[in-house]
Amino acid sequence: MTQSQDAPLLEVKDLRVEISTKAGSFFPVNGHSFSVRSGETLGIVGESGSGKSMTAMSLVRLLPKHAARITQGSIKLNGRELLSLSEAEMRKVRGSEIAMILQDPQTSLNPAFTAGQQISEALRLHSPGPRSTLRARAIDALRKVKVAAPEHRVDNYPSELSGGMRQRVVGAIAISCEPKIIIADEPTTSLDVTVQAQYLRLLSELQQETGMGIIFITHDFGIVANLCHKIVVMYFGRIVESGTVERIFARPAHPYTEALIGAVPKLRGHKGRLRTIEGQPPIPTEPLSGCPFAPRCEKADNRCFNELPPTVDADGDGEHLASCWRVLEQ
Amino acid sequence: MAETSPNAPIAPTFWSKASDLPLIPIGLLLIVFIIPAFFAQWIAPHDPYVPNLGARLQPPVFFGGTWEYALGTDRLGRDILSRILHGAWYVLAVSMIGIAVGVVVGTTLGLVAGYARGWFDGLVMRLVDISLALPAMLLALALAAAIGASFLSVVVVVGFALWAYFARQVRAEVLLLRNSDFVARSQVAGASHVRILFRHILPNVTNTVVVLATLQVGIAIMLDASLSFLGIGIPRPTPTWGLLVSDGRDFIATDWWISFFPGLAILLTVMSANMLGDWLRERLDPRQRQI
Amino acid sequence: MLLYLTRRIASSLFALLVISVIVFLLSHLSGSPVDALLPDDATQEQVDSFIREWGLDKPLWQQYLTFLGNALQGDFGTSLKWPGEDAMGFVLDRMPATLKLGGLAILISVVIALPLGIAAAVYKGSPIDSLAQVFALLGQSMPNFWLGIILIWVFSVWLGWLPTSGTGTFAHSILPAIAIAWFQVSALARLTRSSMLEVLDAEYIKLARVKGVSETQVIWKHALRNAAVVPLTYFGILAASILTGSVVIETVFSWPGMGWVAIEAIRGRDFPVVQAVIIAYAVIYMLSNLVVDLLYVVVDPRIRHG
Amino acid sequence: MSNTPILQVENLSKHFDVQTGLLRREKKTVKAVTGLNFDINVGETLALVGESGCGKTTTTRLLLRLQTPTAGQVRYDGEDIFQLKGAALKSYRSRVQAVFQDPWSSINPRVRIHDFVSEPLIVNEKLSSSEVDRRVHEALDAVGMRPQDARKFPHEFSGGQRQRIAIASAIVSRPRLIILDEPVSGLDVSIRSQIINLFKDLQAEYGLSYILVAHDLATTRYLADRVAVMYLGQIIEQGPVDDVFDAPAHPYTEALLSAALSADPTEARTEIPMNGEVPSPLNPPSGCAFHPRCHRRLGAVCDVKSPTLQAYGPHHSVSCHLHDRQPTA
Amino acid sequence: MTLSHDMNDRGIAMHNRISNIRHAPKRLLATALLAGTILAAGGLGNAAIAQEKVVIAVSPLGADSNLYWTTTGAFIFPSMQTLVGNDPETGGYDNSQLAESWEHSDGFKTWTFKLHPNATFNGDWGPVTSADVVHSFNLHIGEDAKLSGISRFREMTITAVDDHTVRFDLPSPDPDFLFSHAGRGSLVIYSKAQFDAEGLEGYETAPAGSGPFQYEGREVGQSLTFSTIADHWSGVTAEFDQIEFRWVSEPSTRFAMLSAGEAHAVTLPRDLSDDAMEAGQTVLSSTAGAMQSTMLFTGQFMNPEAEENRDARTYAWADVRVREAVNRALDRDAILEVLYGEGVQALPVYTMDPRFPGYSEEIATGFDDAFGYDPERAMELLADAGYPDAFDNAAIPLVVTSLAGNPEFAQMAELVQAYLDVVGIETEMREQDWATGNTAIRGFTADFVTPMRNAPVRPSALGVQIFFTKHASPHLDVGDPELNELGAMLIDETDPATRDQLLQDMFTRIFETYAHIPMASVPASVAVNSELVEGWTFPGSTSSGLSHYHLIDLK
Repeated sequence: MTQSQDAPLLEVKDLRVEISTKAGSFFPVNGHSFSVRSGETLGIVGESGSGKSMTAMSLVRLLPKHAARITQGSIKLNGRELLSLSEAEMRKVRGSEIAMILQDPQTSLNPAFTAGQQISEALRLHSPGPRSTLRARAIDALRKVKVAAPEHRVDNYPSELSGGMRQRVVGAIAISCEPKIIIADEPTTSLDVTVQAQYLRLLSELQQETGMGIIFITHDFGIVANLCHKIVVMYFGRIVESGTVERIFARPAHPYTEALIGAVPKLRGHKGRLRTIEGQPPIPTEPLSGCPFAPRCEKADNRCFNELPPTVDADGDGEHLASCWRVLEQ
Repeated sequence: MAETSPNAPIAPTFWSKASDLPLIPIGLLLIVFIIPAFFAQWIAPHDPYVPNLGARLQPPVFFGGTWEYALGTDRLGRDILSRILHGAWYVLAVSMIGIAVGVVVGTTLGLVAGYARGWFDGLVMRLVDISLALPAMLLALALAAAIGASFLSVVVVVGFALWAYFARQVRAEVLLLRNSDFVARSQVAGASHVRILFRHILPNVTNTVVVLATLQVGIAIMLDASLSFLGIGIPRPTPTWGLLVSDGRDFIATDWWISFFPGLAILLTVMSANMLGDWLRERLDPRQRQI
Repeated sequence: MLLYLTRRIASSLFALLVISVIVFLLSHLSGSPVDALLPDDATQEQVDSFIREWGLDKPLWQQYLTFLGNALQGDFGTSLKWPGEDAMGFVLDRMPATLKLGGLAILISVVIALPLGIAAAVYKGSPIDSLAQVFALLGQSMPNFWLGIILIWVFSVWLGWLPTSGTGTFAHSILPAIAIAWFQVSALARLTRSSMLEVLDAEYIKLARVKGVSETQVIWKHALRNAAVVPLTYFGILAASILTGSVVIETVFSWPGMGWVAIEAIRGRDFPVVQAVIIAYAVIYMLSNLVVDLLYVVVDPRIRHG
Repeated sequence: MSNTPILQVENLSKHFDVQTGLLRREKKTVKAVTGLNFDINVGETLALVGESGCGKTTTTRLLLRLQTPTAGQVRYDGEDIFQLKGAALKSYRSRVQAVFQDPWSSINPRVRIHDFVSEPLIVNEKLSSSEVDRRVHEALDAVGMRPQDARKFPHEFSGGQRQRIAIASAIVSRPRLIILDEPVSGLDVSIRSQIINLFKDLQAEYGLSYILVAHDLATTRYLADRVAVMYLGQIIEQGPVDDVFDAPAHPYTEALLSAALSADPTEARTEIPMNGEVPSPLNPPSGCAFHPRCHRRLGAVCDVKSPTLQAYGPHHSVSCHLHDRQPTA
Repeated sequence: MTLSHDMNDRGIAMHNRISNIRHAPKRLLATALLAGTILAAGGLGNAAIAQEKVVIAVSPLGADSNLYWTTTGAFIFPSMQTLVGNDPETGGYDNSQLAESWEHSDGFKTWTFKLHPNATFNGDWGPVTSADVVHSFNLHIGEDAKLSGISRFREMTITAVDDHTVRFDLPSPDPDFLFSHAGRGSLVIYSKAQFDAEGLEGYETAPAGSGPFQYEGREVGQSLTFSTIADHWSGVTAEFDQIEFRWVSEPSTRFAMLSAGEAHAVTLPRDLSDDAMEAGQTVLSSTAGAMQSTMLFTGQFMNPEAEENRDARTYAWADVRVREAVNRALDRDAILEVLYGEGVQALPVYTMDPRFPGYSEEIATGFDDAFGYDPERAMELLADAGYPDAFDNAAIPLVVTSLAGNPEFAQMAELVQAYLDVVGIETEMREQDWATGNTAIRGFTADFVTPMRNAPVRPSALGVQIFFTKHASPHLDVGDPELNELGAMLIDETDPATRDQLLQDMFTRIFETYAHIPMASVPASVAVNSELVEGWTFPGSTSSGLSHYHLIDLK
């Protein structure tokens, strides 16, 4: 794991996204702060509805129109504030500086265009060139993501490709413009384990080659443990814990993180009863005081129900933050 | 992982449901269509059939007429308002029975065709093609010429014109449903084909059918109007809206109110039914795409 | 692909066969052509020879087989109402007028409906959307003959821009085409809107935006290509509706096309022409559906390679 | 664990005819599954693992009698299930149940929970309505749902709750065998552990047998007693789960296990690279189906000769030329 | 007779053989290219019409052909002529057409016509001679003839006495023979020379006629055009260059054409005529009554012994009291005002006309007393007859024939229904096209009351036989033995005074037995654009009501 020590590539501070619905408004992204350095992989972990994907989309400023908007915070890419860019400027950033790999390879490729057309479209937008060059570069990109016989595949329609192949094409689109950051939103969920392993290895290799930063959004602790350098754990729109992978797996500070890790079946070792987290996450639009995890927390006391816990430095070195009253007490 | 499943509408609370009700179309439908259909004989100010030759071609109130004939009178001095109110019942009957015929025939055939597949499916789809290939208007003309125009012939034509749409749509849905996990689960449980069709698949196509039926109200009323235009609608003196518009069409430029107000009634009803259909569609089945 | 096409054609032929039975039976359900075509003071000899001449004395199935055999050779008999005219030839002669009108109506529908539906989908919930919806609903709730007459009065009589009726110049076809198209515009616009909305929700649209594709390109290139499949499905029905619409509108505008023939023939009990015209309508419908099937393949590579 | 098999699968095959080519003239056969042999004992869990397209799903559909096999038998209490009729079939239907992957699509959204859960009873057994109510409540109780939930509709529940309801419906007829088709892969981590625990509890309480189809190996390890690894429609390795996971005999199993990511950053992982993707079942490779991707390929024998399943250890068998000459222990 | 054609007569026949068929495939292909082709087809047309072309828009007619004898005979091209003409002012017969003079034998069985010696066919087909008349006669009785009144032609023989004299020999006396030459289903004279040179195809392409106009061409289903002949043999010349007939079925479209100045003259329903006048257009009426209108009871209801239609005795109108009540219940003045407006005259007996023999002043003056609006009297009569309880079929079906395009029939039925309802007579509307009605009448199963027109007004002797006795039309008679007896006597009677008396007796019988529901005698009317047309005199002597086009007086 190479980890560069220079200034963060991407720095997010106190980011907040508001969603307005008829039933009321709420914050799926609520005061996020995190950073990614080049060559670094940040994992954003959380269960359904925790706001992971919303975080990803807010980074490229592609939230659903009308319904959602960024209300506060700052997103700096290489020191440039993304939130103050015009839409046209932002469009130049997308694809070329920040790329994205979406969840479902079945649906994230346009069925009406060939793989090559879809790759070269991104290329043309950010570094135009003649058609033949674009094609050659598209084939190059496919070769980079280890697609066999790229000069044939380039003319295939998505329907003619297997799931793993499609996800590679999506990857090729993402890396084609050599972005600084790739946001990968659960890119392997629908893939077989073997294909998943190949794909993740590919991402790591590409990262080592280019030094790009990766933000990996997932609910799979296996991926987090194997791929990421740092983790952000989300619960109900908030970051409840963040830090390096080693620390969090070794000494989870937040009861939620701890329970989650305990709930994952392991490949080796003791096969006892798995830990469970009883109850359901709160309803977003209903008023809430205190820690949102309190109703499901085994260790919650009165204060947890009434006051929102502050974010505290769990290990005292600024590398491991958690938002829990119990951490403060320790 | 599916963060939200398309099959899972968020359980609406009572108030979100109520405030969401499309009050305008429902209100319009009630005022223009439903209430007149059932209560015309009490609320209509005049007899819709009896000519009053002394009051021919009275303009509507505010256009030189009086409140006595608020929407004016026709060539025989009959009150337009009363005729519209009384006509509502027939329009309701034709569209409802016609659509019911279409729904029953179309849904049954679509259901069985989609579930059984094979030759029966092929046959039904060919019938659908045939039905769509025969312009309803021509069929109506031929039918009317053959057996005479009557309430029955209009209903038959409306039903014939509509069933294929239901059959097509229902079949398409059934094709998806029959491969769904819950149908597989019922098969595992040992449910018979009949049980699977009627307990499991049918309830899941009712949304589609309801939405489609609402949207077909417009087509049914339009068809009725066109048949009246060709002189093969429900026979006189029944004041169906189609007949009223059709009868007044010669006077659009001069005594415009004769056809304008029945036309407006058609417009408001069809529009409301469509709006209601749209609302139901968004409500019941966001994925359905049908005209 | 070839097989697919062969099968489509075979099933269309089967459909036509059934239609021919329906058409044949309908003609024979109605009043005798004797009463429509012979003078009222015709003698019994005249009636008898007429019946012999038209084969009305043979059993029904024999009449049908004769009818079918002749029909297959394009021979639907001689028109009773337009004496001396070959029934199918007469209908075919009127077909270009109807196709011309229908083609223009389709063109108008598409040119208006697609942008309208797309705009409504892209700006969902905005005033443009509401406007498009109201426009669409208006079209679906106005009897087309009513609309036709209003168009005549407004554009021909009051404004004096266009001729009221008849054929001749391109100007003659504008009003009837609009009257036919209006309903289709609304249906097509609504369909485009809903299909577009669905496509705009798709992941690949998200991906296109993430790539930095401009919104215009996202809509016109990525979304429309896929959204077009659904309105395309509708084209078969569109063709049928336009044919149906032409029956009424051709009457209003005195447009001597197939619709006009159909009505005149049915009123005149001109069975050979009635049969020919219905079959001709059905063939046009089947052909347009076949064209749609082919268009599918162009639009949707999944079918081309599937 | 008793040794009486409740289900014996013998030489089970299912082939589909597919038409391909320009005019669909060419007929090809997809061998979805070929020559499967396995037993399930009372109270035991057998897992079928493998990549998509390996034939897991076809196998379950055959066992559930949703499809008929091309060859082979499935014996339940000694009788071939494909010959069952009438009461015997009803009995099989109520004794063998299933839980599917997607809790959203496996419950009919238009049916009340009570009607959904009780269906296996209604169609197979003649019970009074009060008896049905009692059994439904019992089943709901067993999966941790409340009796009053029976009156509700599916959309009122979360994914985890729906899966519990699906399980309730599977156990309501007091089955002996439940086929679990990816029963937890659609669930969140915290819910997944609840359901895994629930399966174990139910098995302990009712002595159920499970056939588990899963692609998540860690889950398999927690739930299964024995595991059968499938590749292109065939079982290539079978044995007790711990034996197979600790010491895989087949190179494919080895590669599969190495690809699985453990949720432990400290654990060392050596990934065995596999070449390419699963071949199309329309054109399966000659010889050993796995040979084009195999990292331990011996040579020509793998390309030409298909290996057969043979004993490798106690209750452990494998189909690979690597172990051809090994004596049976 | 003619249930069918009279009902359908508002327009003019047409037909086209022009070689469209040959070009069809090519045109089909072209139009398949849709948009491009259409856009290329031409720029915006000019809505204004050339002053020298007169456009007349009327509703389309039944059969449509250049071959007059293959049609029902509703429209004679202005390029064609018959033997006898009508006086534009009075409607009486005159020698404005091909016959200069005529005479008949005492017994009305031999009629001799002398042709105008200078009459010639247009387009250099030579003079009109008796050979042309014989030739045309033979065409008119041919196999393909569908002409109304054809059976009369078939029974007679024709002889060319000399080049300009023809003689018709009739099997029975026909005092009204001139109607066969200047009315419905007349003998229209075609050129034998053209036939010899070009055959039927020549007629189909451009039939040569002898009228003041020359055939120019047609668009099938759309229009028919003629050009004016500058030096016509008869000396009449229209003041315009061309005349075009346009077939437009929607009255409102015709009204729009008139208002937009696209048409000089259009036929309109009565209400639209009023509107047209309000809008400043002019409505011209025919100088004589063009049409009689009535409602007829069907079935042989006046003969309780009738074998043909035994059901007729159970119809409510088999009771004379019911028939009188029906007539008494109607306020004719009000109804006719609505249906026909100005110029309408009371009609005591359908088919009786002051212009023809049999007219009875006595009946005319007694009409109000016997048929006047008197609902009380109607109700008394009904009570007396025990209506409705004493009747198995109390409800009277009223036929509406919207399909045939007779707008006033629907209104007539609606008004009649409303008035009958007031006195308690049950009715039901029956939407039925004329072919169905005809089939029922022909099959002796007719059981309805149907509106009917007599246009052009036939000679009384002809009309009364068609509509009331079994002699001219064996199906539509009322089944009255006395009427049938009188009718039989009329056939062979040649003495004018006796004929007049017989007819009067028949009309009296019809009148006294309330055998039908007479409505009105109505002039034909046409709305003309007041900025384009000054006037037009026409007698209303043809089926369509319009004729004498050369008399159209432009501004």
